[in-house]
Amino acid sequence: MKDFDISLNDLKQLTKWVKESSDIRELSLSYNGLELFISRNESTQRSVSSDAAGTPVTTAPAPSKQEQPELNKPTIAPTASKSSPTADVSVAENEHLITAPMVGTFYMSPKPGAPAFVEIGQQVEPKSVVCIIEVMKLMNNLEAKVNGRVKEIYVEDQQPVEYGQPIMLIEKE
Amino acid sequence: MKDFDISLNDLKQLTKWVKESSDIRELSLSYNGLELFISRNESTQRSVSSDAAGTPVTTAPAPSKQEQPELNKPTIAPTASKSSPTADVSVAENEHLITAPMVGTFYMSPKPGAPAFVEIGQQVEPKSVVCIIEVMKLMNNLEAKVNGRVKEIYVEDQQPVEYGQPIMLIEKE
Amino acid sequence: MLNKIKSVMIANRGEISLRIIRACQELGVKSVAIYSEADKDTLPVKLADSAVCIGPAPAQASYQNQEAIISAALAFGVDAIHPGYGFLSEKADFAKKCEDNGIIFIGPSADIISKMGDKIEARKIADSASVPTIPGSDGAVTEFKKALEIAESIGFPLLIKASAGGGGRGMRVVESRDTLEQDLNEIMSEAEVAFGDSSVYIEKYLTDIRHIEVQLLADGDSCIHLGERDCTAQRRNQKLVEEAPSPALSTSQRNDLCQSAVRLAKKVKYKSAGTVEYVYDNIDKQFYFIEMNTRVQVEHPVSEMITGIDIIKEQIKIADNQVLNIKQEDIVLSGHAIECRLNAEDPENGFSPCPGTISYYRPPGGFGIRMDSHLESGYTIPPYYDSMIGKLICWGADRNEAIIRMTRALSEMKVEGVKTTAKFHSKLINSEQFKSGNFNTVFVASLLEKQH
Amino acid sequence: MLNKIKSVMIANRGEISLRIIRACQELGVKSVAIYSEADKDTLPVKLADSAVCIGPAPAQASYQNQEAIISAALAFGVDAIHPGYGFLSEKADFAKKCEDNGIIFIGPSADIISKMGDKIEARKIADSASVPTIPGSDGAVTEFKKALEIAESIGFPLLIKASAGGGGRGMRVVESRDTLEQDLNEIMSEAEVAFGDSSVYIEKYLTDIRHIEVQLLADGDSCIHLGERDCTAQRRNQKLVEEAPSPALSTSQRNDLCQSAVRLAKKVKYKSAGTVEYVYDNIDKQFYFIEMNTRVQVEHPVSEMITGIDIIKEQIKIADNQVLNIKQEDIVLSGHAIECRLNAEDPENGFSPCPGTISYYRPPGGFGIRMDSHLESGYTIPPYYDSMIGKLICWGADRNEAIIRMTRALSEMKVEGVKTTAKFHSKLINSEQFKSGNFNTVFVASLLEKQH
Repeated sequence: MKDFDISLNDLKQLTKWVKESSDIRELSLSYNGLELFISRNESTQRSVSSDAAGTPVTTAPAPSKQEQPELNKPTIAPTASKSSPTADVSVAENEHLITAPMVGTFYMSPKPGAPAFVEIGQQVEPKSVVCIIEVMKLMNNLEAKVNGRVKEIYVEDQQPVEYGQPIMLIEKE
Repeated sequence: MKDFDISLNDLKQLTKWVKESSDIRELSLSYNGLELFISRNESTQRSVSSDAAGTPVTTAPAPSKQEQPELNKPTIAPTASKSSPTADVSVAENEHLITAPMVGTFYMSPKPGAPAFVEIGQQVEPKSVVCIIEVMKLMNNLEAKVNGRVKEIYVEDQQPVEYGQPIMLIEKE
Repeated sequence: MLNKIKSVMIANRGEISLRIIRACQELGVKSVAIYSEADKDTLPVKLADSAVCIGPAPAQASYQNQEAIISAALAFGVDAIHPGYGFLSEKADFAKKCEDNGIIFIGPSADIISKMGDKIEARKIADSASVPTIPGSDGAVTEFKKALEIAESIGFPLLIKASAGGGGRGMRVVESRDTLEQDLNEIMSEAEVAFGDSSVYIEKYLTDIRHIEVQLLADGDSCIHLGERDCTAQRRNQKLVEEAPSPALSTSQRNDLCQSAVRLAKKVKYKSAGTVEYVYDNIDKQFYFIEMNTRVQVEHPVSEMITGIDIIKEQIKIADNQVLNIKQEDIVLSGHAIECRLNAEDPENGFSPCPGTISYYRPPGGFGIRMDSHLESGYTIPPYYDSMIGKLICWGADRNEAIIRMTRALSEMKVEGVKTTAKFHSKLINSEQFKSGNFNTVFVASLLEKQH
Repeated sequence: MLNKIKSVMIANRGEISLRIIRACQELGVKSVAIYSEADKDTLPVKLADSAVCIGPAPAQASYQNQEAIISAALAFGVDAIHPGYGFLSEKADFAKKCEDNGIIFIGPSADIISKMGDKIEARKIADSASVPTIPGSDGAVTEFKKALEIAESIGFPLLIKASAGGGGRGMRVVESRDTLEQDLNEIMSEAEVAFGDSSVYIEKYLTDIRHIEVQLLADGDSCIHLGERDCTAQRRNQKLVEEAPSPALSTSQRNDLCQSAVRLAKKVKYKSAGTVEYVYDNIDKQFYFIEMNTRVQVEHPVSEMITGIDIIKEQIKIADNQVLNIKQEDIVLSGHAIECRLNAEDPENGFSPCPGTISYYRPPGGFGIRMDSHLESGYTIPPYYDSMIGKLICWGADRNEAIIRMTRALSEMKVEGVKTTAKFHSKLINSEQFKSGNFNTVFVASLLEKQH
């Protein structure tokens, strides 16, 4: 059997081509232990790659109720399609992603002004509380669930979070 | 089994061909451990393949004006998409296809009851008149244009023909 | 245009979410869609000004999860929640939670929702507002003599139900006076034996009825009606086709019906869009109150098409505490509108739901056509929610034109990849009986039987 | 529903072909689309009951090829031809050919088309029907003294045109009486020298005008109007936005205008749908007849939306020799409608046409929205015809709601793959001047200038 050499770059080119060819819906390629499968949504194919999607809601801080702030002037023009909350986070084998188990408000510390539960680089144990999600005035502690070290914190203090939104990445140890 | 050398470039050409061939929906290729599958969006290819389309208008004889016949009961349901007039005829290298140069009514003989200009199997010369297309009471002779033999006649006498509709196939000699 | 409401969270999905988003955009209000994980790639999420994922696919964990929705509203700082229909739209406790958390619930107060949600309470209010209710005993009757008296005054056929009965037990239809005494005697005795309680309810038994409802807009003070809708074409109590005006009512009946609905709403100082539902007896040509829906209904576009009033926009303005600026005399009923509820169901197979991916979707178009749908080519109908894929509403200068236009639109529409009820609807509205306008709630069932 | 017409060939393409197919289907009439080789995969071809290819892509060889179309109609045995707008719709010789071949031409007779197509003849008919025309000389004036007299009676500014001139030559605007004698003297002398003919036309020169037109339906005997449309928002004489009613007219002006149009149509025993066009002088608040269009117009849906009358269906019924069964008193103008003509053009680049493939198309939807378009995802706009990709028509309870709804719909609509004028339309209808309702035919040009 003749080998042919597929490099990562070749694959990239292929996927780039698929991305540009608006009418390709699925492509699968299997060769010598390499398997590639690409499937696109018909309706959403216009905005496929996560980086091409609009600003995810997750990163748009909404004003809190108390401040009664001037909301973005209500625009008649709707926003671009939203990416899924988890769209822009990739998790490696040895990492653990903490996502919001419910929609609510994220707090980094037990009360305003107090030091944060955790900071980047900090060691955590399964039972370590890493943050609070407030759901209807109820404070829910989130635990690290694993032994490891805080690698990333995706949300800023006191920001609203969606269900399933990535909150923290823990590097397992 | 004979090896053949598939390069990425070959794959690209294949996929490019798929992209350009508007009627290909899915392609799968399996060769020597290489497997390729491409599937395309349905919405952009719907009305392409000729055999999938509805009965072409070309073969649906319409009643002539004079008879004032009962037309098909006007249906609220629209007909299926129409195929192009030339969709269902394939022409080989040594063949010449005579198509209707204008929309009108097809006549096989110079006047009602007279023998047909040509029949299947008949020898023709470039100047041989093979039929008449009536356009607003004007009789237009169609000539064979080539030396050969009548292989197929696609339209029945006194039937309406569309522009470009296949009328006769001449096997060149 | 609005005073207090600058942002609205739409606590629903599918076509009604889209409908409300459009209304918000036309009011210059920020729309915030919520969605479950199963709905993240849907049109409402794309078209809303922003969108929030509130939970996993199952409705209990997302669209019916009051805590998640209130929390989302608080966290993302919206002024109001529109519940749409279904899900939380008639949950008084949810309206209460909104109120308690300083969020405007776009609908009536929790108090009115629960009052009108209680059938016995609602019937009492109707009676007090002189809204006809199905003739019957005012509650349970314990004495035989009294029961006989009431039964004789109601007329036949009538229905006797043991107060303590239920689920069909202790229930009897009395066809004529001949057997009344004996029937009543027997059922009361049986009830005494079976439940230790001989008391009964007595009610006129209606056998040939239509379902007619009145659309209202009320601001707590004044109240107007937008005419009635006829929802008689049902299958197993599911509305299939709705139309306005009703082909059964005369002008004076229409007026009486609509006025009675307005009286009811005024009685409770109703404040929002709402619908009063009636049965209409084809035999005695009378209408009887059955219940009030304190939400916007699936079939509201039918009234919009014949009045030109945008019910959702008016509902939001009322929730914004604005005074209704439409007077009853401004409302002109014009032409005829029909709505077909299109489901991804297989009519050949007992209307079993057909979730799946819609490979190609082409909405119908042209004059008088409105397709309220969240479909797109490539959309996958999730198996978690109901099977409605959209509502096709057609307006015509008269009922006949509306039927013809609907037929044309149903055949123009293309939904590929799943089975739908489109062809069945076409048959239904083109049946002789539907076209005659003369039918009752059993009509669809008999139409289906005829086919088999 | 029709007597003589059982099948209609639609001698057009694009959205108007689709519009007519839909009307035929609703009338229970067989629709036969024609198409050029460039249009074979288009929606009208798919939705018509049948379709006939009549020639290659260029319009002269297909949609303007009278011989091919008549031949197709005869060969395929249709009863009538609907010409739509453009192409052959106002060609008297084509209407004549139809008549001669026993095919019903859906439009007025060849005689009326040619009469109304002759501007001088049409003006004479207008004068005889007491329809105001732009004040001026009744034809050419040869004597200086007479010319001076007429000029003084018309008022200023006025326009003097050498009878034998043309293309801007021998034309002068006279601003005031001060220079009148000298100007007139000069232009007559110049004309004598240049053309050997000193005679001139004299006309009031209108500088601040609107374009307003009246939609008519006439059966040769009675005639009704469906109110006016205001088409003042134009760019280089191309209508961009049309609306009804006109924001410029009072009720009594509207009545005068519409009555005058009816008088004109009755004068010629007009029989079909038709439109009488006027200029409206913003300064003296008067309207003046300019021409009559003897076909259905692009912007007819605007009148359909405020009257509920299906103009195409009525037009076909008239061609079927039916008596108009709508009376003037049945027509109620309700709400406000706006139409935006959407083109595949680049507004950033001098509105140059952008043919190409539409990779994704999503029509806007919801209450009050009508999108008349032949687009589909994957449709390729051929370079042979005009660049219109559809008409978006929005109805609102008032003009303000119609503007807001149009804005919402324009942003909801998605046409990917080619540039369109959608955003430009949004800017246009949301400009202060458009919103005020107070503008003239130069308004769009100045709006465009402001942007640069």
